[in-house]
Amino acid sequence: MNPTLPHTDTLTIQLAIVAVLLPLAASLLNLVLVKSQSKVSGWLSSFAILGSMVLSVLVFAKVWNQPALHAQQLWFVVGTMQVDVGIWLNNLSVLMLLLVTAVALPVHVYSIAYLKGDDKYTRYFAYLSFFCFAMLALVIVDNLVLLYAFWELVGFASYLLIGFWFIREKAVLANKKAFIMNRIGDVALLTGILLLYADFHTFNLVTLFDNHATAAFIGTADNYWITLPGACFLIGAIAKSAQFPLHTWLPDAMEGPTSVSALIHAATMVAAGIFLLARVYVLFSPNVLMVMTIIGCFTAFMAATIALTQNDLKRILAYSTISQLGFMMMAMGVGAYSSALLHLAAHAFFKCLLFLSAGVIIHEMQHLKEKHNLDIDPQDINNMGGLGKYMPVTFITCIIASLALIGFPLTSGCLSKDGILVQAFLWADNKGGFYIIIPVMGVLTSLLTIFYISRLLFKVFLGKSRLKAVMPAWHIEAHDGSPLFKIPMIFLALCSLFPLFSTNPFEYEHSWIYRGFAIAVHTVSALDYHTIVLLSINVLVIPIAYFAYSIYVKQKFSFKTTSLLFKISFNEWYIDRFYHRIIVKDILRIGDLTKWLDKNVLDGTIHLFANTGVAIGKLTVWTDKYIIDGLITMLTLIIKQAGNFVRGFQTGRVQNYLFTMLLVIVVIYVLKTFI
Amino acid sequence: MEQIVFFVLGFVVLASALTVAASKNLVRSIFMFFVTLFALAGLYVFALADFVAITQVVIYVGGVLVLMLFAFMLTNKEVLNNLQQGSKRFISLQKLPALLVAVLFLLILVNAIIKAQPDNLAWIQASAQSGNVISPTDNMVPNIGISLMTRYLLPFEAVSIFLMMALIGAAHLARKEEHKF
Amino acid sequence: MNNLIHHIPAQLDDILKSMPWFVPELGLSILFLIVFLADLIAGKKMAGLARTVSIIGMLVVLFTALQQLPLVPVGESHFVFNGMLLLHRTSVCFKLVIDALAILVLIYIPWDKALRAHFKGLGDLYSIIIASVLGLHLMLMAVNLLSIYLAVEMVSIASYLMVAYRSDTQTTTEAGMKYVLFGAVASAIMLYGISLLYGFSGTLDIFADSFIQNLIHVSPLSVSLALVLVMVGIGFKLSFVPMHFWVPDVYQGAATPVTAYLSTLPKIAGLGMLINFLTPFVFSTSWAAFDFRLLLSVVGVITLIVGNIAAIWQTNIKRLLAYSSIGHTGFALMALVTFSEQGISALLFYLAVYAIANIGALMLCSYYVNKIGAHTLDSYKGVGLRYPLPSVCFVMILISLAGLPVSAGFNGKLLVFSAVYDVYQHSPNVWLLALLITGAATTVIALFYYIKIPLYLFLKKNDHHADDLIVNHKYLLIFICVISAFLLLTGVFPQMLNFLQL
Amino acid sequence: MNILSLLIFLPVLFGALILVLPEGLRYIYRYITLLATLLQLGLSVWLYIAFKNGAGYAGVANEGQYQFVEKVHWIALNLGSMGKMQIDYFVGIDGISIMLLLMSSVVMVIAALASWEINKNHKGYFALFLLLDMAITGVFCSLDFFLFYIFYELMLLPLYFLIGIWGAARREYAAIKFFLFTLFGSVFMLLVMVGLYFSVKDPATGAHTFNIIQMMNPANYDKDSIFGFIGQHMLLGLPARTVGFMVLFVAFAIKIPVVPLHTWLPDAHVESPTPISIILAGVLLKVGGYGMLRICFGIFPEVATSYAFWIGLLGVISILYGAFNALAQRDLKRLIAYSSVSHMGFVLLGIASQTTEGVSGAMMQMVSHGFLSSMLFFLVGVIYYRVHDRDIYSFRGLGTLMPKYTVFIMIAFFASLGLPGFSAFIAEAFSLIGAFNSHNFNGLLPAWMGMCGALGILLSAGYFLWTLQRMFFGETKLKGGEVWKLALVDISSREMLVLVPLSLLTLTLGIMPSLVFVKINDSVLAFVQFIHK
Amino acid sequence: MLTYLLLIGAGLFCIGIFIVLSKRNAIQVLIGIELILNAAILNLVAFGKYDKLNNGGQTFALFAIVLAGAAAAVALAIILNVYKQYKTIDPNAVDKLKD
Repeated sequence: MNPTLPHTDTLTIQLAIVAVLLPLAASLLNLVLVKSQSKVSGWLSSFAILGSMVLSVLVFAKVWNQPALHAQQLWFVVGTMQVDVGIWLNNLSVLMLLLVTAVALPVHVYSIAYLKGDDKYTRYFAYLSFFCFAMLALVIVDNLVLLYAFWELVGFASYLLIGFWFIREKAVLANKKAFIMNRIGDVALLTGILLLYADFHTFNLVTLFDNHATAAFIGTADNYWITLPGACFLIGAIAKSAQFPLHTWLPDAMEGPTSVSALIHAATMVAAGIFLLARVYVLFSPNVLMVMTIIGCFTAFMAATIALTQNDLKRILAYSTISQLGFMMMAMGVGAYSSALLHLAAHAFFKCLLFLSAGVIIHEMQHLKEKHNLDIDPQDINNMGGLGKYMPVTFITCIIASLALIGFPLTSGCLSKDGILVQAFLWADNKGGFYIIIPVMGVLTSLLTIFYISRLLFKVFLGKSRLKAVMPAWHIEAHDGSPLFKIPMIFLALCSLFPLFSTNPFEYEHSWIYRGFAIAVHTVSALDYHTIVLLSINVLVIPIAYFAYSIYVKQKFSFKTTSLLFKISFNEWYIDRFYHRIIVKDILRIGDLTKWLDKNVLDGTIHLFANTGVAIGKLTVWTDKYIIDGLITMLTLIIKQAGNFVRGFQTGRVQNYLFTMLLVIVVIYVLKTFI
Repeated sequence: MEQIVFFVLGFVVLASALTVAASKNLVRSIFMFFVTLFALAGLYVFALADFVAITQVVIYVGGVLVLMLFAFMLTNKEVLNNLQQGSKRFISLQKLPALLVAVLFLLILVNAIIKAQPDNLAWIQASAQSGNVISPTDNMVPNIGISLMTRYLLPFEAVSIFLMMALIGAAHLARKEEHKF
Repeated sequence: MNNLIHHIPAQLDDILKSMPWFVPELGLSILFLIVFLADLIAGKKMAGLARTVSIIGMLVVLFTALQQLPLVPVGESHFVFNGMLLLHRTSVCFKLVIDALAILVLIYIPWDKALRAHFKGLGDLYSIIIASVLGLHLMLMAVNLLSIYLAVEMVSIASYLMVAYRSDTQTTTEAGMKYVLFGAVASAIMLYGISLLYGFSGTLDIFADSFIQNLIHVSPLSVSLALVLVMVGIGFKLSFVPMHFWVPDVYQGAATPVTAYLSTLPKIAGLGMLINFLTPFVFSTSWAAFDFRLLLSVVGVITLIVGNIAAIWQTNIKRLLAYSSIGHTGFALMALVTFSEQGISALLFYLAVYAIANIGALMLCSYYVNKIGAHTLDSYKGVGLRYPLPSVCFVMILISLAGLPVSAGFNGKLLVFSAVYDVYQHSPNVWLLALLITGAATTVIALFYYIKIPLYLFLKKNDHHADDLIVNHKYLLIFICVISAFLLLTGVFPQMLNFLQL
Repeated sequence: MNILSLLIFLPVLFGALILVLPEGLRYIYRYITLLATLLQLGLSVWLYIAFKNGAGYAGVANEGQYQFVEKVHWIALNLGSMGKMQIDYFVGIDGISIMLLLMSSVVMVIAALASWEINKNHKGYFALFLLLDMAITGVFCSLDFFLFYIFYELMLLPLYFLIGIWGAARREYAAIKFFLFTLFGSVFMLLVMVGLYFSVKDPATGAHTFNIIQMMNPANYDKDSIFGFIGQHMLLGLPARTVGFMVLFVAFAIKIPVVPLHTWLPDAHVESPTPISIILAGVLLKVGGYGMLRICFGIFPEVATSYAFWIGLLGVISILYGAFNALAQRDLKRLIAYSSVSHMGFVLLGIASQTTEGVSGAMMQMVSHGFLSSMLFFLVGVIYYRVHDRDIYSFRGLGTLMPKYTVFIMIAFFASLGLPGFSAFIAEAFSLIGAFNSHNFNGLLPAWMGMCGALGILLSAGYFLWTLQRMFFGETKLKGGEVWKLALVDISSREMLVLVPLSLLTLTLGIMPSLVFVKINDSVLAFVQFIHK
Repeated sequence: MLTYLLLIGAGLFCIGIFIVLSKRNAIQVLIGIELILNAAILNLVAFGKYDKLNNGGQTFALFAIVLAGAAAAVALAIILNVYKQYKTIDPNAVDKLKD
């Protein structure tokens, strides 16, 4: 430890370290000591993460809006270069610390019930704790090597957890895909880190980015050598945060347990990309930022359109996640640094909640499926419907989360999303002209978000059970499940509401998270009409979309729940036609198109790359076998044939020998004397 | 006169040797070889080496040739006759390579000998001047005798062991002995 | 005649004075007679007598040869017998090697089953060997065209006799005929060359000043021809390309101990003689008509290549070793063309080690033939696991032949390379470099076939084993082990052979 | 007796013991071998602990700074007019050798433990094994070129037999190929070695010398000598020093192996019995890397610098080519063999960068790959020993059948593909840092080489994960059906004994790389400084 | 005269070579060899005329004759044995030993 730090700071740092190490300890204990399938493991991990959370709160309280804390210790020396291990606690890292533990805790608790009876129960918690360790470490480390290390380790944990049910072929394919696509980003990130090292001869984030000299250097340095690492970091983030074009692993990753999706593939790991961008934000040159904006914006839009037509519950949520991450990235790109982080935090809670709800639903559906021996996909929303009355808690929490996702006032999403859109408009204003398309697309995406999440809600919770239509004799017996399901969901639902983030439910500028970062980067004053415009968009669009959607699923409507809205759907005919023909159909077509693109072109391209790799592999094998080895064989063959030629003189006839000998002698003599 | 005899002898040597080469019949070639050796002995005499000439006659004609005849007789005649059926002509396709080499050698040798100008070699000139040349009147036998006992004593003695060894060996090879077991 | 007489006392005096320098050869002559007589008198009853006598006698000869070492310090040389012979350090060292190897061969002879089965007995063979050793001694010291020819013939005739010694089998007689015809042609051609040399120089004494001086004045074309023809004869003894054709056939056909003799002793002596023969040409500053270094380098390169690549195809072990010995000749030529003191001593080291290894390898051939009648690689299949000790020795010997560490052969190779390098460093000559590279490259090729033997011995599996012929070969095996151990030891501590250094 | 000499010759003593023991005791040969390797390991560990750090012990080009030195006159051959050829028995270690020495001791223990599967000709096997052990140890300790060469060559023959007798179906072909390939390199090395001998003079004695350290000092070169700096000789149209470098480079490149000289490796690795695969991959390849550092770069630094680009390029090609090849293999052992080619490419890349980071990375990679490839080959051996099949397509869902085994294979795979926390990550990262840094530091390698190297990391993930997915996950389905199911029991305690320490080692080195770096650092610094002098 | 002797020798030599290469009978081959030897002896004798003091040529010629005789004897003995084994003395028919 750095001895010059005051005692309290040392303590804070130690607390942070303990917070990080607790899950690791739990993980190791689970792996090594705890008997497999023992109940202990779940509680062990949960308590570990609880401890982490408590410590995180303490650390947070110490550090938030205080000067950053930094401590390091020599790790090893290579040549003249010292590589340190250290932690760097600033607003960003403590926020993430808190966020990760806060999201992880409910997921842990939830998992205790969710994974009950699985034959690899202990293993699951070991992995989960390991993930938490890696994630927590990722957010507090102070140097790029360690950052990279934990960056990969979270990916590794994700790999383990996606393929948790490794007997399922799809799960295994998915985890391979996830790891390899993440690796693409990792390699880019590594390259970026190494390029930075080549420029600055240090890995230390503090030296690199918390230092005005560096910033000055970056300003003056040869642009190329700064842009390039920046771009590399961006690619790393794109892969981790599942942005176009490296996003296809995330939907597939849903093969893992739902609780894992909730924690890793919704709340934390995928957000690590955004976190990375935030950590090295100084590095990005305007060009890179522009790319970031475009990619984020496009991904948000694209994923939203895809989500429109998915039938798999978790896939919809996965695309939703991609879309929201796109938002964050776009925010980063347009300079809405703090809003991006705000959205990150808010999104973590409500998306986690959505997944947990989905988990409960799937759990119940699976239960039904097994009980009645049905041949259905428990994740297909077409098989659901009307579950709301059996699962009230799930229903309500889900609605809250959905509203947050939409950005409905009084939820956290409202704060963060508005912030992003407003700043995007401002950014476009500054840039002028054509750039307006970015915020417009953002708004459009928001509308689509409303569309698909409504669809999800309605299809799952409202209307009649479609299963009942198939088998009328069947009696639905779904319920919310154990309190271990309910408590985490309620906790998360509460966290999805505005009070956690701001006292003012409409002004994102008042959010403490926003304030915590606003000074750090840009101060954007947004006191103009944008707020109003955006708010009105949000408020207005909800009924319209809801309307459109209710018509879309008209036949399965139950009057009880829609009676209020029934009057408003007065003009359903024209609007229905209108929407259905012009908007719904087209949008759906776009959705289909993007889905198709996603499936065939993008995934196809990736497969193509993979296949090309294998093809090149085959080619090299061929080269190896026939060309390189062939050359060797040919050489031996030549030698052998030469030997055979020489042997040809050995006829066994002495006169032939003599003849050859004399001839050679004559030739030698002639050559010798006459040439 | 002397010249004529010399050339006649030379011609006989070459002609008989050629006959040896051309002849299919082993017996004939052995006899023509006999002629060659005799003619050569004559040439030795012309080169003032009478003792060598005598030795030639004694050892070659008396020894080697007789040996060859014996060998010839010991080997089955019929087989040999069969061999002779092969080709009758002196120049046949099979012999072409041999002829080629022989002619090549001839060209080279003649060229080399003429280039060397043997009659004008420095040491021969010097010998001629210093009288270190054997004249027809010299009796070379004692000379050879002295040489053998002094200057060439070592080869002389060594040859005795050599001959002894050859004798042992040849006798071993030629002797017939029943299998002891 | 008269003008000769007053030379007589001086010459006789010289002969008498020569005697002390000539002790080993005198010993050999006497030994020859003793062996011959012993065999003649008691050979019928005591089959081993001639061998015992000749071995003891050779030991004595070896001892006398050792006595010559202090007699002839480095750099000193003595003309013996009126300039017929020249005794110097190199020849003494060569003689030592040859005597030692001859003893080895003598010991080895009756251990070969095929040879022992010869119904005419082996007594004559010992006499012939002793006489040939005398010839070899003479070859090493000969500096007069007459003594050169005589010595070569002596060794040749002895070799013919030895090859054809077993007169009752097809292979030996065939080998003998091929050898004798080939050899006779070669020696006849050599004699013709010698006659031309004599004619062009006017003297038989190659160390005489007049020899070179006269040759210089003759057309280089003619002298070259004479020298080329002489080289034919020497080349026959060394078996370098293109005088190598007889080697595989004869080595394969002859009885294995005879092959052991042929592949080593005459070759070593031939090289020793070649050194003597080349000395006047190489060290004469005015000699430019014929570049021996060029010729021998080219021949060396070709020999290395031909010998080694032809061996790849062989399946008969003796034939394989025959080709490998051709390759070794090429390597020996590499050492020779340095024409430096160091090169010669490297050559000697190399030859000694090669010869021992080669004899060892052939002993093993005998061993396997005796034991299981294995002549070909194919019949060696899986033998290594049944006879681990001899097979391991075989591997050790082959390592040495191939020149891999740790073995004496490697040190030999290292010395040769060093010698060539040193010369190259002072006078870069592209042919030396070519020799070096070929030497190295052919080592790899050589391994191609050397490795086949262990391959068959150990790696290949054979299900139906040939039956053991119950013959006690303890001594042969012991000897093989000793040879292997020697090769290994001199591999680790090559200074054990330092006395061979000039 | 010097501890290094003890270390070198200890195995031979035990080997001799095995040779004299009667065949009836053949089942204790393996214990004797294990004991020998364990003793050796003990000695190595002691060496590691006693090894002194600090700039004063850097070694490399400074003879006085080597540790545990033993130098005695060994061979003195009379060369007539050229004086004596003096060859010393000269052993000693510096930072470059110590870690490799330790690593090879560990690998030998592993290999000895893996030798339990040997079921024929025990005596020969273990004797050859120990002989090989000696040669390997000797190579890492020798400071006299001649001695080095002897040990270097001495490795070949035991390996030939070990592959050829105890190998798999195509063992003969593999053995011969291996033998001829490596010999091809070393024979020409012999020529250069002799040339160096005649070019270098020991300033103390004034005689020519084989001393590698003296060969590193330009001042010791004779004027007008072949490899001298002044009065450049030309060989085959190139400067002699360039030719010398190239010859040595090829010799060691074959060993490393570098594409396109690698084709012996897949064959040899695949056909060898498991312990020999372990030794081949674990130690033998490092001999190439070590030779490259100590001899090739050490003696011809200026040539190495001027050809750094091409060397780096070869490294990159090896990385990618090996990885692509691995991608298309279906024989598990072949896959690992090609992955070795790829991973050893990092060594070459790191060395070529001639930066401290790169060289350290290369050293680390050698150590790390030593452990990892041993582990991988051992793991393959486990399966092969049970069902005599290694085809990836023959297995499916082994994860349920052999859970412990799967854990270890995952550790090995992930460690190999450079997962942080394992040694390979540090190693590859630093090799790459070297490659990137070289651009700024000495301008030898362009940055794209580093990027291509990084691509290799990606590819390695591809083939390892594919294998995992294909073989270990999913429903259990085996080519051999129920018979195999019975045969494929989970790993035994002996196997655990091998795998646990290896896993821990690679993990430890990943977390505490200073265990390696602290020992090699001074030497690497000195080395880089020396090269750029 | 010397030149002529040498030329005759050369002719003999070539004829000898021809015989050696072309004859299908070992004894005839032997004759060819003897011709070559005689060519050499002729040379020696011819040059020996100018070497009275050392008398090298003639002495050498004597030795050569003796050695040739011995060689011929040995060769014939071997050829006889070949005949016993192969029932032929055609050198080309005796080719069991070959590659």
